Amino acid sequence: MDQTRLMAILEAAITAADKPLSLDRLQRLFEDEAEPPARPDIVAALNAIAAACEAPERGIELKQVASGWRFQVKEAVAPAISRLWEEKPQKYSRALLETLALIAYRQPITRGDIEQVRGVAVSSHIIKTLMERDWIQVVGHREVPGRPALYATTKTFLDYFNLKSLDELPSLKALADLDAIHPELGLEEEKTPDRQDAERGDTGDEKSS
Amino acid sequence: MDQTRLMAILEAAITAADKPLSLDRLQRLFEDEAEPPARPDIVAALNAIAAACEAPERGIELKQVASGWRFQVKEAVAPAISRLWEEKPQKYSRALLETLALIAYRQPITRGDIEQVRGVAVSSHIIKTLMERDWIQVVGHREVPGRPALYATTKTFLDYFNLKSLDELPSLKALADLDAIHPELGLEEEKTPDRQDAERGDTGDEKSS
Amino acid sequence: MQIPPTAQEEMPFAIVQGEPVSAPPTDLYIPPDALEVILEAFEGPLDLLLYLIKRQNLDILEIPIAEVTAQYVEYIEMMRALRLELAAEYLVMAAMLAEIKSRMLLPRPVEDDADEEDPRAELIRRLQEYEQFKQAAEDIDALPRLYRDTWPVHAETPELEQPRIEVPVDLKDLLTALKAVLARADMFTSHQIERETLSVRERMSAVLDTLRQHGGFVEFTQLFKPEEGRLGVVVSFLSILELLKAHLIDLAQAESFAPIYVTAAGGDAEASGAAVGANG
Repeated sequence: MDQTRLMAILEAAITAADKPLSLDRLQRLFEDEAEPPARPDIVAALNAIAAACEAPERGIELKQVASGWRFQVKEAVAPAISRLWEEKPQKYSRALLETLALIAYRQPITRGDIEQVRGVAVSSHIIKTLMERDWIQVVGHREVPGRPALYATTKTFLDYFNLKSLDELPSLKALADLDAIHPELGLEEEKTPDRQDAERGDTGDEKSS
Repeated sequence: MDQTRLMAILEAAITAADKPLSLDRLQRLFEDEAEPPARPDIVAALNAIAAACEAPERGIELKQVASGWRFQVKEAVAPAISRLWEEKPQKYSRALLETLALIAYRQPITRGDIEQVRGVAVSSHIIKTLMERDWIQVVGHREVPGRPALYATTKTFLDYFNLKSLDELPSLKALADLDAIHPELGLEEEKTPDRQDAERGDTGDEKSS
Repeated sequence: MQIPPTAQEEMPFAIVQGEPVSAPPTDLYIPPDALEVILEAFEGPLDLLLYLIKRQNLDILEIPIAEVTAQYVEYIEMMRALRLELAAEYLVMAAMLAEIKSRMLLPRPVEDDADEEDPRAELIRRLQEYEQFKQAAEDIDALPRLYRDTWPVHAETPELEQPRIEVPVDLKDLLTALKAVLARADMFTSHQIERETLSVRERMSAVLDTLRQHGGFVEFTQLFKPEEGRLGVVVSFLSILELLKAHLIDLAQAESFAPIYVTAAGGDAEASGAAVGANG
């Protein structure tokens, strides 16, 4: 199969699908072909499509998010077409966003952990909203009395926020090195950023090549 | 507004909308612009987009339908992506296999006959599936109230199971001996579902080869 | 709800009677309306504390505990005076601040210096951590988001013939199914099945199929294929007898020695039956 036809099929498939399509899924489109394209051919064709979308007269772009490839409206054009929709995009409360941030950066995390950092109770409503949006999920329970649920973010969350993996989350603001400034404070506790890095290293497995 | 940007906005709007967009609707996108494009400009931009889609590496085309403009998959590419909506073949239920077996061995047979032997109703879905598969056909009607259809197997059925004629179906006596001959097959009915699961797991992926 | 200042004082943190309030008066007199707005905007005691510290352009690392505590307590008192719903966490924080303040006042024995933490350390750590995630929440909010900054796009698909899903079936599966169903029903005994050879059953289906294809009306002899030989003819004949017995077909003959017609029983054959003129 030549790249021209490969590009046409990929473009058609990705726009026609109602979800992002993974490379595996795309490859399976060609299962019955006499000469199915190899994975690198598909990736090359995807890149060619993405490059073609960069032309200024194009209004959409090919984007890789956590669960695969999708076409989406270019950000530069978004304001111009936002009036297509009557409803204003939903605004999320700070409480919800802070809870979401803690789950995203510190996953897996219990509600108690979140409350400890935020200093206030996390309302059930927020957890419910995040679950209903399929942004977070329960991935286990901590084996302590009460067996609190451990929350983690989902692929839907990454897709929604245009991310390929947790690696792409904005890095946490570095904490001031207390020891250097105030050695007398004696804050030898482990530093949060390091722990974050280690944790996130595990989850960020879908790096683009 | 130059045509380049106009094209980008139109492409984004039409692909992002969930319905075809009329020219009126498209024009209203530019209401707030300092220099809104005139209707002929919009039409010209739409034509330019449509022309760009004609390139062989493009898989979608801009099409004017009754209620407006929309992008759709090119006919030439559609068959290649139809697999997107293809569900993985599910294994057939035991109810379906039993129905098929009864039709094969007791044809011509009515649904009522099958239900009498199986002791449960035969769903229309099963009959429909078997008809679609072209394994069974209606060969007549029994002259009793309701004139129920009489089902029989087809040539396709024989071909699929590599039989020259129904004579070649194993006799029920052979069936009785099946366990004795192949105890390792585990043909006891309780184990059937497991075995089928295992087999299906294999066959489901065989297609790719 | 007003969004509280993100970094410094530049942003108004409240609008009171149409006027932006960029900082509460330093004497801590705050109009009750404004206070309510402010409080609603705080996400908790840490958020309020952070605000009090930032408002004075101070670094978290250098909290003037006495001053901050005094301000914090004043806020709390005002909230209570206004009978605003006050989360218990605010009171806990007030107590914690008071404790830190009192510990700061105590002289620290020199020899214990290594072990004794600065009483502010835990508070600083929590404030820093909270600030970190407060920022992270803003960062996440700023990420380009579906249905706000971008939209997934979609193209229609022309009507497609859905590929038929061909589920593989093994003959063994079929046999197993049959065995199972027979085990549940003794309607069929194996000797019955063996007596009725399948070829007769098959031919019964074939006869009905032929009838159907010919509009429910076919000449008797057409159902026989001499090339099948004697056995074939016998099988066809048996199947016709079986079908007759089951009232699935009728035979019709206009007069003696006239051709015999086979018709589908009942409705299907009405037209053809009339054409023949009589029913046998």
